[in-house]
Amino acid sequence: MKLHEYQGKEILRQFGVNVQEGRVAKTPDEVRQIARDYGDAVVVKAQVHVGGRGKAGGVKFSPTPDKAYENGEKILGMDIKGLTVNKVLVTRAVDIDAGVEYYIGMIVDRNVQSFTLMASAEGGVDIEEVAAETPEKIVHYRVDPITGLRPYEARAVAIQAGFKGNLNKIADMMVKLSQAALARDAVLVEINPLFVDASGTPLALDTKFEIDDNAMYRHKDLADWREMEAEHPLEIEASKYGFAYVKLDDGNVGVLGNGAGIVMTSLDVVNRAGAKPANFLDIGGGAKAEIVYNAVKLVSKDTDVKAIFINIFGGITRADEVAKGVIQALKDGILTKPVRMRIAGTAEEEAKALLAEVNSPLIQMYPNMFDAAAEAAKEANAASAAASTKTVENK
Amino acid sequence: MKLHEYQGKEILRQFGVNVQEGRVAKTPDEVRQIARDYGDAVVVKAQVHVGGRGKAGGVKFSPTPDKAYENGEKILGMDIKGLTVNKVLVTRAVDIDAGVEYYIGMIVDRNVQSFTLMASAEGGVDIEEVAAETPEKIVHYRVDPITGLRPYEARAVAIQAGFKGNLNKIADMMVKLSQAALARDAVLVEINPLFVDASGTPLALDTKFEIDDNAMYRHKDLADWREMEAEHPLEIEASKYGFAYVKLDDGNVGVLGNGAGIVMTSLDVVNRAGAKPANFLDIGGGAKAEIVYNAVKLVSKDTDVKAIFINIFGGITRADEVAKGVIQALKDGILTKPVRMRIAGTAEEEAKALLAEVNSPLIQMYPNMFDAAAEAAKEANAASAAASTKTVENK
Amino acid sequence: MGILVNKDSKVIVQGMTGREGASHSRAMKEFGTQVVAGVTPGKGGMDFEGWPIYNSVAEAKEATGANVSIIFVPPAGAADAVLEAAHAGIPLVILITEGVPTVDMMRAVQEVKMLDAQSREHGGEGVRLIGGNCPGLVTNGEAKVGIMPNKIYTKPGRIGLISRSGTLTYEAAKLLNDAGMGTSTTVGIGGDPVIGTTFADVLPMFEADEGTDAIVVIGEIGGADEEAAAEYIKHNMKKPVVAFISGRSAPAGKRMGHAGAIIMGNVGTPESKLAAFKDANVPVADTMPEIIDLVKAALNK
Amino acid sequence: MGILVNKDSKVIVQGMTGREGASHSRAMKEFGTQVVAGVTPGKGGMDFEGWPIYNSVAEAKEATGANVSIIFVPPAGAADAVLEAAHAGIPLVILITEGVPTVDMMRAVQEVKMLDAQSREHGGEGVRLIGGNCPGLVTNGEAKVGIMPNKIYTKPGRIGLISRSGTLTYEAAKLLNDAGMGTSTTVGIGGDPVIGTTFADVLPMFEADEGTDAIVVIGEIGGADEEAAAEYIKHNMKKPVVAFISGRSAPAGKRMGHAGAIIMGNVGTPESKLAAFKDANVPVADTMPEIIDLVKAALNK
Repeated sequence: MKLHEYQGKEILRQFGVNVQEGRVAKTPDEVRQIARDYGDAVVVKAQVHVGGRGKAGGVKFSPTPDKAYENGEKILGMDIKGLTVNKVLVTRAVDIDAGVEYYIGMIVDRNVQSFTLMASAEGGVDIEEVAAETPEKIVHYRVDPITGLRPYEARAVAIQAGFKGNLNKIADMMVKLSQAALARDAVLVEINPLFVDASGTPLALDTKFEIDDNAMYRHKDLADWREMEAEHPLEIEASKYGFAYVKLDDGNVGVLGNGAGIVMTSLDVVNRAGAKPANFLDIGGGAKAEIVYNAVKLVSKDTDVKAIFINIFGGITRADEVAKGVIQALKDGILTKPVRMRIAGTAEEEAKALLAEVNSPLIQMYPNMFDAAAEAAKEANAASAAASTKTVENK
Repeated sequence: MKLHEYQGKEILRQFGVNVQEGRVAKTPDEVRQIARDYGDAVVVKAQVHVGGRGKAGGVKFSPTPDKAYENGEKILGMDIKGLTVNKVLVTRAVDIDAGVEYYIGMIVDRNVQSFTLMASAEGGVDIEEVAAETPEKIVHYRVDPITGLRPYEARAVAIQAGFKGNLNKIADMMVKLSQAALARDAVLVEINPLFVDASGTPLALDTKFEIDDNAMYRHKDLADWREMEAEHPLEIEASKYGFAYVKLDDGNVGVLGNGAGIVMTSLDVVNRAGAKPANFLDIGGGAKAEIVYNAVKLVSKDTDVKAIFINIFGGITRADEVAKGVIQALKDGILTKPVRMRIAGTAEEEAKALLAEVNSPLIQMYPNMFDAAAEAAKEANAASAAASTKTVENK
Repeated sequence: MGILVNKDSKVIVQGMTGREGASHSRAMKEFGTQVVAGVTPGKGGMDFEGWPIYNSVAEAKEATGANVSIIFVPPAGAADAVLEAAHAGIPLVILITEGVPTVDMMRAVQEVKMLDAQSREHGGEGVRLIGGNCPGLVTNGEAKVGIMPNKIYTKPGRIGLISRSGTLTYEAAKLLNDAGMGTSTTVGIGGDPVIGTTFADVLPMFEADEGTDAIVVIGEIGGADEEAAAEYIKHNMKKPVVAFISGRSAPAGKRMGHAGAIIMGNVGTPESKLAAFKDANVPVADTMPEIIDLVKAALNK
Repeated sequence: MGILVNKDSKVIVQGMTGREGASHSRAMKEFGTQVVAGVTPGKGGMDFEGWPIYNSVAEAKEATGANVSIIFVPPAGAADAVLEAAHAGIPLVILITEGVPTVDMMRAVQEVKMLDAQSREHGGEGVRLIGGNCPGLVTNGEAKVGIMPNKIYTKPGRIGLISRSGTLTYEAAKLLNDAGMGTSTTVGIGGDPVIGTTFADVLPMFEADEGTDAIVVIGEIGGADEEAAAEYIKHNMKKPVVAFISGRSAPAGKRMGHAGAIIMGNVGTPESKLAAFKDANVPVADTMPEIIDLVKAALNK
């Protein structure tokens, strides 16, 4: 679960991190009021779950309350990469030139089977860029997941990263970042920029915080923070069904299967067949007809989807249950796009018999995944071409 | 720092322990109101920092609100071992016969250099008695101080202790007890009785919780909980000066020295000389005149004290500073009881010179601790005898 | 032959009385695995379909001499179950549970490795954790300690199989079966970001196994396990290895069901994995069926 | 001769630039100890009265080859300072700081013991922590790494001294000095409930030291360290040992300044300690001066 900047800051504050003061606003009037309360220049920052909001115009310096109002008006309601901005964070502006900007972060790192602490004196910019262009400027340090980061380790990392300022205070912030990451089951938590002022005191100006979905059961106090409106509507629906679902850009083939590996491979196969997958959808193991029905319903709602590729290797999952779910969707009028399936394994013959009974051109079964994917790709591409012709005609 | 039952329960509740509901009252009216709110039989329990409050009449079952009022009236203001009861905890009464009473506790155990978890099916009674009479009925288990107690360990201990009921829930309570002990720097934390009802669910009916004074700096939220009125007034004053001070019962010689070991030995020496020490007072290392002055002032206030034995082996502590402090107390009229001292080490000669100048029979210096202690004991015992004669005469 | 489990393995099931635990205990028994007991805290003393249930792993091990444990405990208790088994001295622990918090796995994996080192230093056989979020492992015709469908693992074969994905493991096993080769042992290492056993841990066992002629590695995007495997193969393996990588068309930064399958920056890209395998002279199949051709070609060299 | 520290010990001071650290650094230097550097995070690069200051123990060790560290860091950072020194590979770490939270000490002591075991298993010299809340240690005429008054430790002697109490250590050393015997090495192990080194850890070193003829153990009420020492002596020591126990008249349940000096139930009573020493044939002095008579008697046997 991704947290908004203001939420991540709230958690870090609970762990004692010195965080830049700020308040959330939902209207330009509220933005102005906060700016007046602070009696100082402020920054108005869009709260959306996408990167690059700054470049998209979602972060604006506001020297006066009226300017803050104006910027609030611009940013609230704005569309950033398909997501509407409903909230902004208004923070006191900081004179960046009066200090330095660093980067610190903790990330789950499978290569060290723990968290890796990252620290760089190149803060304030996209750390991915630093990683790509000057990786030597990022210090990596494995954090012991049982003890957490200790102050002496933090000091060593800060020194190695070339941080200037109050060494003990900066190290203390790193220790608290580690405590927050471990206690709150972070997948990723970053402070960037970590601003160190002229007196050497560190201050967290911006944060990223993402929590392990597997651990949400022990963070019930944060469940309210999942803000549905800020995620893709189909992803919200999928999360209700408990599906692992990812919407993919520019796709035209809906993909579903039983197991993350088989679905990933299905995406590859669709690509190879010359079409583009529109989503990743794992229905899990041992799915009954109803789950398949819901999965088909979900994928069908996606207007990008022109055909559906279902890829099942049944162990626990029974092929006839899959067939039943698809057929029910057809009968209920939910399924209007061609489905091309490969269902191997348990009860394969029963599935075939059920489909033969229905005998609809919309549902076709193939002996292997390549044929099924190729047919789905063909159908989808034909439909896409037709649609784009139509669009041209309508112009 | 010892916590009251209601405070210890509050902490355990924060860690998710299922604790018997209760509210604190300071007046009989409040007691009645709570009993009415619960609409059930209640128990009224004195909140004082001494053991054996039950035997002293500080815990009373109250079947009706009026009876609760009556019991509140009896207990509030009551004197238990020299401490006045200012608060009671009013809890719903539990039908003990409908379940079983166990004991669990975590204690700092220097022999295993960690916490030891103790568990016994013999709960509800004084665990010290169980330890003395049937030690085999207490299971001891070393808890790893880095990882804390894990559920599988807790289950093994519960099984070994012969606990009946919901094994997972009881183990979970033990795990949470361990988490509370580690996170809140307990020296000792007990749940006794740990009541397990007919459904197998555990409930903490009473607790003891004591926090490491050395760790209080990281539990500032609990600092308000230190309730001065519930401790010996001289101990409260000593804590303001930062002295390690313990008031001892039935003593007549005030004892002070520089270092815990030397003061402990001084107590032994006073005992050996036939008198009884009235206190333990460690002025610490490197004490200046002012600290000695305050220590003398504190010990002089104790009406039990008939003479004072000062035992200093000066390394960092300068003998002349000690002499100055004592002399100043004499000059200010604070010192009215004979002081018999041994001050060895740094600046011993200067101290002698200063005392010679003052030349008061109240202050005498001796070359070794035995002579000084013997003189202090003689003075104290003579004064005690005179006082008791006076008491007899006055009757 | 094969690795890790065989006819003599004595298996206990942690969480046997739960829904998943029960059904897979039956399936393992059907396969021929020596399932000797179950562990469900609070149900000790119960008889479950002929199996004795114990309150703890220690008791179950003491009573049955078990040397393998498979865990079906729900996510919140899964890491504790691993530690219980490891501390009780079970040398092989298989965690099937999906959805275990990553922090729990980090801690459990670190502690298991410490116990493993301690055990070995004192002459013991060590402790190995496989998984979590894995289908377990199976040595064809000998023992299955996992959740894979029984029928594709009945015939003994001579190809070792290691996979991060459950369904692709079945897919690959079936392909090898249908091609008349079959598998020796199949090890599903699991798709989570932090797991007990990696490709590079399993490869030396297959290298040493007389019942295995070649090894198939089914990797996926994310992490650097495939790169580490390639590095190991390059320097240590004599037997042929064939690889497959799923998720090659997945966009960066998106988590594809498997929490481990995510490309972060330049780490975990298909390009990096392809390059590593190429460097180690490991042919990589473009499609699953191509695996068969590559294995055949490798064996005929 | 003597144990643990000598003329060749190279000592760094963690917290040198603080008030206590500074004054005791000077006193140690006066004594003749090779104090080579100080560590104060954030003050690296500074010159402090001729000593170089480093930001970390690792840097200080690298630059000076130090093999002993003495810690004067305030309580909140003291356990971290211990771990820093231990992880940097300093084989002897002395924690003077008083008032360290017990939970911090439990964790630090456990981790130091683990590092010690690891180091020894890999052929290293191990890691030893002495203290906290201790006066340190001193080998007469060679090196003092502690806070005891210099002048009573100048003349080399042949009596080993181990004590839980600071002031009684000085008292005993002075008595031995005045009696013309003097001490070889004095080790203040500290009065806290959880400490790095106990009597039973130090005794074998004195047993092996050619410069020590007899050992004086200054114990106190609370805990079972004296009992453990007696057990060790009974089975392993050939050199005579004389004991003293302070706090024999203290009431149960009261903490006498030293957090470790508390009698809980039947544990830590003077009776138990006296019985243990009796069983080990260790004479116990009733008063401090009596120690001298007992040592003389033991040496003349």
